[in-house]
Amino acid sequence: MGEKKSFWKHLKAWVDGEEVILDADKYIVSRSVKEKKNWGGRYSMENIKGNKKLYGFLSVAISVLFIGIMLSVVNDLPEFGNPSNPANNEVMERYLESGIEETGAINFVAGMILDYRAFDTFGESNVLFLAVMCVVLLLKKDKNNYSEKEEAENWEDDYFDENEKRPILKVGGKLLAPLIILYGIYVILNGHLSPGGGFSGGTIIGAGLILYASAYGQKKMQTFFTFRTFTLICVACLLTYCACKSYSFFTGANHVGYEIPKGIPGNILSSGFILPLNICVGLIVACTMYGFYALFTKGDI
Amino acid sequence: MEHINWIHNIPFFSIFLAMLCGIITALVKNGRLAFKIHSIMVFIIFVMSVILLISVVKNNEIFTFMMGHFPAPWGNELRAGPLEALMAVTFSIVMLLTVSGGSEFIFKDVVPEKQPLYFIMLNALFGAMLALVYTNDIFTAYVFIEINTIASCALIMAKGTPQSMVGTTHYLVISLLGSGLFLLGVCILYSITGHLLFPQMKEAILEIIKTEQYRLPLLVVTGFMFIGIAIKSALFPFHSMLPGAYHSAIPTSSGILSGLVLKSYIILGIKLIYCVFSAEVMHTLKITEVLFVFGLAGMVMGSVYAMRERKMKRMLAYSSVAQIGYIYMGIGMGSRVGMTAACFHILAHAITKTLLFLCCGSFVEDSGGKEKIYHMRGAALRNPLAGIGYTVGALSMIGIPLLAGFISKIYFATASVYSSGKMAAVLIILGVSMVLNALYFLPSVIAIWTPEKGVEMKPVSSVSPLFAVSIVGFILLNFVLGVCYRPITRIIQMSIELLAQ
Amino acid sequence: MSAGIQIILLVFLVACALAVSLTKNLFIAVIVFMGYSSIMAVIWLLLESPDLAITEAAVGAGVDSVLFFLTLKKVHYLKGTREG
Amino acid sequence: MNHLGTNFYEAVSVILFGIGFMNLLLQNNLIKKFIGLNIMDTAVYLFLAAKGYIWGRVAPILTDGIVDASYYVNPIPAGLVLTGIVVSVSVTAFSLALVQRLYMHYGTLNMDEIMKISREEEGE
Repeated sequence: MGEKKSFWKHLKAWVDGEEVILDADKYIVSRSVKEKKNWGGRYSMENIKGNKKLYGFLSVAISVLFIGIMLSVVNDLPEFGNPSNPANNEVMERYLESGIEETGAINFVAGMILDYRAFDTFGESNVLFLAVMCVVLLLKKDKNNYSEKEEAENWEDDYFDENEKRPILKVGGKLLAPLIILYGIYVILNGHLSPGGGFSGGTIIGAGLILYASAYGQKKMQTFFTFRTFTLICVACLLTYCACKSYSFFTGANHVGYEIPKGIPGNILSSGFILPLNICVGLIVACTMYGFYALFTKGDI
Repeated sequence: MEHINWIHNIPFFSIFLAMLCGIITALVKNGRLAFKIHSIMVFIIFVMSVILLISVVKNNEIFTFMMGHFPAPWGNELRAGPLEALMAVTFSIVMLLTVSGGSEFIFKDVVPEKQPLYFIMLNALFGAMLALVYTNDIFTAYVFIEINTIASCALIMAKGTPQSMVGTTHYLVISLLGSGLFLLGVCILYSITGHLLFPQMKEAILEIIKTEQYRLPLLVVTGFMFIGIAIKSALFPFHSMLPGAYHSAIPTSSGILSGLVLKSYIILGIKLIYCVFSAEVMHTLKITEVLFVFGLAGMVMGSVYAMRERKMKRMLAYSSVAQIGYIYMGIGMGSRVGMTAACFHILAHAITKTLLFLCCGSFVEDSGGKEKIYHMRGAALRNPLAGIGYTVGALSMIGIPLLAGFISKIYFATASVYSSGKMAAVLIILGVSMVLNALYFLPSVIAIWTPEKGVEMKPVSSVSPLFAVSIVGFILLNFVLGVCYRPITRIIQMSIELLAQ
Repeated sequence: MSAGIQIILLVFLVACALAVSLTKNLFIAVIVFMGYSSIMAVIWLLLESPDLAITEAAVGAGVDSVLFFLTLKKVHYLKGTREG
Repeated sequence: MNHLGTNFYEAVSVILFGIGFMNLLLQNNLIKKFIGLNIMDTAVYLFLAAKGYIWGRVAPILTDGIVDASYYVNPIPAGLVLTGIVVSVSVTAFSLALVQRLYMHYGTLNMDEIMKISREEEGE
């Protein structure tokens, strides 16, 4: 009888516009309690998660099942290192055989990612840019993201940066950072000739900057690298990238315009747009990596 | 310089324009200026997409656009046909209306110095969605899926409250799982076909089906890719990220995420079905059946979850789960009629759900940040325009004639006749889910129109003109889709014929 | 390249991954993950893709671990900095 | 067809993917969750890079002026993995920033506790 009555109440409240009329608050409480009994136990994900053992067992089972399926797939896949695999087809042949002629890059990977499939790489550098902007959105100080304690800690860190001796770190930083940055520049500039390229070189430069900043404190970095320079460099590089690639996409698709001179393969000034694009990517990546570091430590660049 | 076909350049221009605006916005310091740049950009893209749509429909063609100097198997490619153009038009118009209608929420909820960053994310998200719609290359699709993920997470957390951080973390982890599976699928697919572009892959896959050599890997790959896409588009068992994220985000973000971002993944899935795996292969591998079953489950369970919810935004999020279930059911029917219904429902849901989220956001704002339906009694009397918008949206979701939702349901019912063996299931579930939809939408509609006892409801005097324009625009769009649906369905049918060739 | 070295490296890789999963200490987990990345770089060198090796060495073992350590410091996990 | 013995790189990468996946599901600690995610990503990259290798060939950089496709390994997987690594480092940075923000407000790294506190704060 009680159940029927509650059902009637339910119906009546629904006709009246749910919890609008009558003892609304009490109704909500009673309804939620009742529903928990009926539904919660079995269907809600939270409850499965609450049941530690069941959840653990399920996830292990899923993973093991996954590994099993994948191993049987691997068993059926083309053989490792076999030259007659489907992946080694005319696409790869063209990249390797006409690559030098068509892109001017001796490093075929660089030629491939910055010329044949440059749209992907454009997306990739945008991912980096967006990621650093997200980190700015998250960690840059504002009224939602401020705590006294953290401020005090940051002040303490600054104090140590200025007054602590740290001879090994400082001397090491002074000696190593320029070398690391120089090596990074080498890797970027030789991206089309040797392994590496914009991304790896940029990361190396970023690592050098991080070393310098951690040895001498961020105050010193800020004398030549502020948030404004950071955004300016990123935006300028991305715009250059965007312009170069728009030009080559547009002219390529419509069969118009002038060819970019490819130069003599093997020279440092060769291979059309690849060198400037590598430099752009390298600068973006270097700024991004340092930007991550600065935002992670101080919440500001 | 003799002959440039400017119309064929439109997909490329739209993607690059959106990305370019995203980059330039980083230099802007003022949120309002960023908003203007964004709106102008979206409007230009809207005009271009309309031109593209008219042109491709008139010529009845699908064309590919070479990105760079190298033809198909070597370079990247874009591809545009009626479906892509129609989706681009829809995306741009919904984006335009949502952002202009929700601009007040952005300016109110996001910290002023970070507003330009929000618009960077919006621009990039828009560019990435267009790229997902137009792409003809599976790895490009992966890269832009990642851009989509990062930008949508940024949109969720832009509010800066702890709840939104929790929602973002949940969303991020589950989306990354989805893109990981998608990437694994891409890798295996590359190793058995040796190509990355859709048309070449399709040939290789037909070859595989003929020779039976890599049949198991092909089955598993298809499974992984569609599980990945299903996770990304929140098909039923993977929906757990939606409610928390949508609940804690700004209404504008919730509307865009639910109305457009989820749809962009589904459109990628549709393109994969037709351009890579081909409908027959999907049928022989029984993937469509699996999608069909999960779609049905999603339709019912999403509605059941929505009924239990007492907070309006979470209810709308669960309702999205149910509507995604409808779309997957249409895809899973495996017939072109079903696909037409699914595509039409994508449009209908995009314009309806964004409208609902915007109105809901405005109710929450009017009632002082309280979110339970119970607190919103009489909210529509305070803000009649939003009330009318919410009512129209809810009725469209339930499937009242003259509105967009009704047409898509009719199409689903018609499609079920053509797919043997699924008719009974579709019709029963469709009926049940319509009743469930009514059961959770009607109480909220009644609640917002019933004043609280003893409290006098005065209309809020200041409704911002942009908000009014966007709500009216959405309502009109709803009626347009509900009344003059013929040309649109004809375009969809045509595009599916073209895609399936 | 000899298959022996490769197999040893791969076994090491799996061991590192398991160690990351099983250890309770976050600091050790990050250090082991750094080792995992370095081994991955060596493996890529053996697979004749030096571009990947140089990138992974710079990113996985370099910047990624710096970011992880900074996060650990921010969440007051590292001993000797601040008690959490 | 039985290639499990020769495809040991792929087999290992699949196992690593499984381990990463398990970490993602089972670990409650956010940092370890994201390490698991990274392991998952690198496992996929290992898989892809292994697919590009061909026995007895050299890295795809012009050596001794030999222009012949049967002298170098496949450059495509290397290019794709390069893109992938960039994506994964961006995602890692983003997720770690999120972890910091979460810690600042909730004072813990345990996802379950965070969910519990946030639900209490919402007033359920």
